Amino acid sequence: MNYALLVLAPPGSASRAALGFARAACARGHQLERVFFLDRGVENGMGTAVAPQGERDLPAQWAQLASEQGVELVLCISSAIRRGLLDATEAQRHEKVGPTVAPGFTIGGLGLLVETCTDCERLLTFGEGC
Amino acid sequence: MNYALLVLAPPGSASRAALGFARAACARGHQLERVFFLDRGVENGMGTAVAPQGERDLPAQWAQLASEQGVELVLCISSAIRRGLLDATEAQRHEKVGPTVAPGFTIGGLGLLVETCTDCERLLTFGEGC
Amino acid sequence: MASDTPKASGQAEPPRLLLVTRSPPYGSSLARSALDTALAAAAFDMAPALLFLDHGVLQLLPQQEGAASETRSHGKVLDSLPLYDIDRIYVDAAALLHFGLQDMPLPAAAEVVDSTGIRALLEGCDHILSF
Amino acid sequence: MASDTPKASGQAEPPRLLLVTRSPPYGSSLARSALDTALAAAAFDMAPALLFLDHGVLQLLPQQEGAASETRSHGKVLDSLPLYDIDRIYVDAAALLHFGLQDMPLPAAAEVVDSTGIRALLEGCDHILSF
Repeated sequence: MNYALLVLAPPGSASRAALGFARAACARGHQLERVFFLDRGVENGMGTAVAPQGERDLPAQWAQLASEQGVELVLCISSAIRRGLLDATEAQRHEKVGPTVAPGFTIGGLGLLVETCTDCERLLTFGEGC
Repeated sequence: MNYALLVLAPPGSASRAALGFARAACARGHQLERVFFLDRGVENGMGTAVAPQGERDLPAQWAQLASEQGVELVLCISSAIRRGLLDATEAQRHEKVGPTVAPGFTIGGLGLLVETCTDCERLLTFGEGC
Repeated sequence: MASDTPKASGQAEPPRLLLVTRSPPYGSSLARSALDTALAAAAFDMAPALLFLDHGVLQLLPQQEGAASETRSHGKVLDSLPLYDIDRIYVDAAALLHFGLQDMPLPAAAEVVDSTGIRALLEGCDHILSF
Repeated sequence: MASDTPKASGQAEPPRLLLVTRSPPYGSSLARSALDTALAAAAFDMAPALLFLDHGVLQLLPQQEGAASETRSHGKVLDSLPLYDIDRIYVDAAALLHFGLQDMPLPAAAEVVDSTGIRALLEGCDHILSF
């Protein structure tokens, strides 16, 4: 099966569930093309966030999965920049420090989400209520 | 009257209400010692956030009020660093880009909130439900 | 003659893309993110159907003059949907009843659907995005 | 003899600092922020009273083994409150009833309060922080 994920939930149990699903799908040999992070979901890609002691560094774990399995991690650009998640280009454009997006994540438009809908066989949403 | 504010709400109507209250209190000659931002409230001090067109730049407006009226703007340190809001010291300590905290804001411990409780005559909370 | 019969929801062709929006227009930006996604899909020639479910029906409340600015702009985006060929709008009948909004004016394209209609929508479409 | 009478809530000295926590233990970090603030206040010799109101009573549910980790750690912090001299814990009677939790075991220091008791607490204390 060719999967894609839409993550709307900020770091927490629902986004950990998304990461767990992504790992399980890859482990079973399914294809995971892309994870699109939208709304508060983009907070999972905050590169300057420091995980509290004893908690897992979610952006690093997503990035590890992405590099091992060739998964594309895309943060919705409008959700991202209003929350202070900037790649090098956006940081320069808006004259802010950066990049604040975690390694392994890129920024892209909602068109990529629409493209994902049509390209994959199944797209699962992970929202606040999981 | 000697006021202080606790802001728990992220950028949005409740935090705009807090800013409006702060301005009105200062305009009427009341003293506003400190605004303490806790939990998602710290997101009001995100220096890399870019306000969408047509929306107000909340961190800049808080900073303007602070410099004009001598108000201290403090972000709770544990709420801040887990959300990627770092001052120069924290950015260096955790080897991240920074500072990502907006100008005019500082980072401090919850002890400052406790101190605020005892020092001011009235402390108002602005939460998610306003 | 049969070809002139107005389409009922059970007979309309199932939408390729269905966006389900369950959040109220305040307290989070999820309602707005759903509409932004709808507009983006329309721009990519994939105008979606929209289903306002649960608290999502509160997005259809008439906008108050004094309302918070994000609520006002939400209403403007809703009004613009037909311009983007988003003309299939479904509204959860049970939620309208729950909130006492049975008599609320709805967008011209809106169709009120019961649980059977909702199930048919969810099962019939190719892709669902749930906000 | 009168001095030996156990204190009832109406007779106890009003708390200087009252933290009101109204959020469930999931879905946001507000419940945890309230407890963090309680521990900080205790560290500054200002041990607060805690009032679990509305959905806040759900924070007192026994922790499930399989529960999300943030919920488990919330339970641990709750258990540690007496060690920080936070021994005045009030629980909203109406909310317990609403959620069917009248028979739930409560922390040893907890006292169930009705609306009159809640009003007395809110009016009597010097400072309120509401989460």
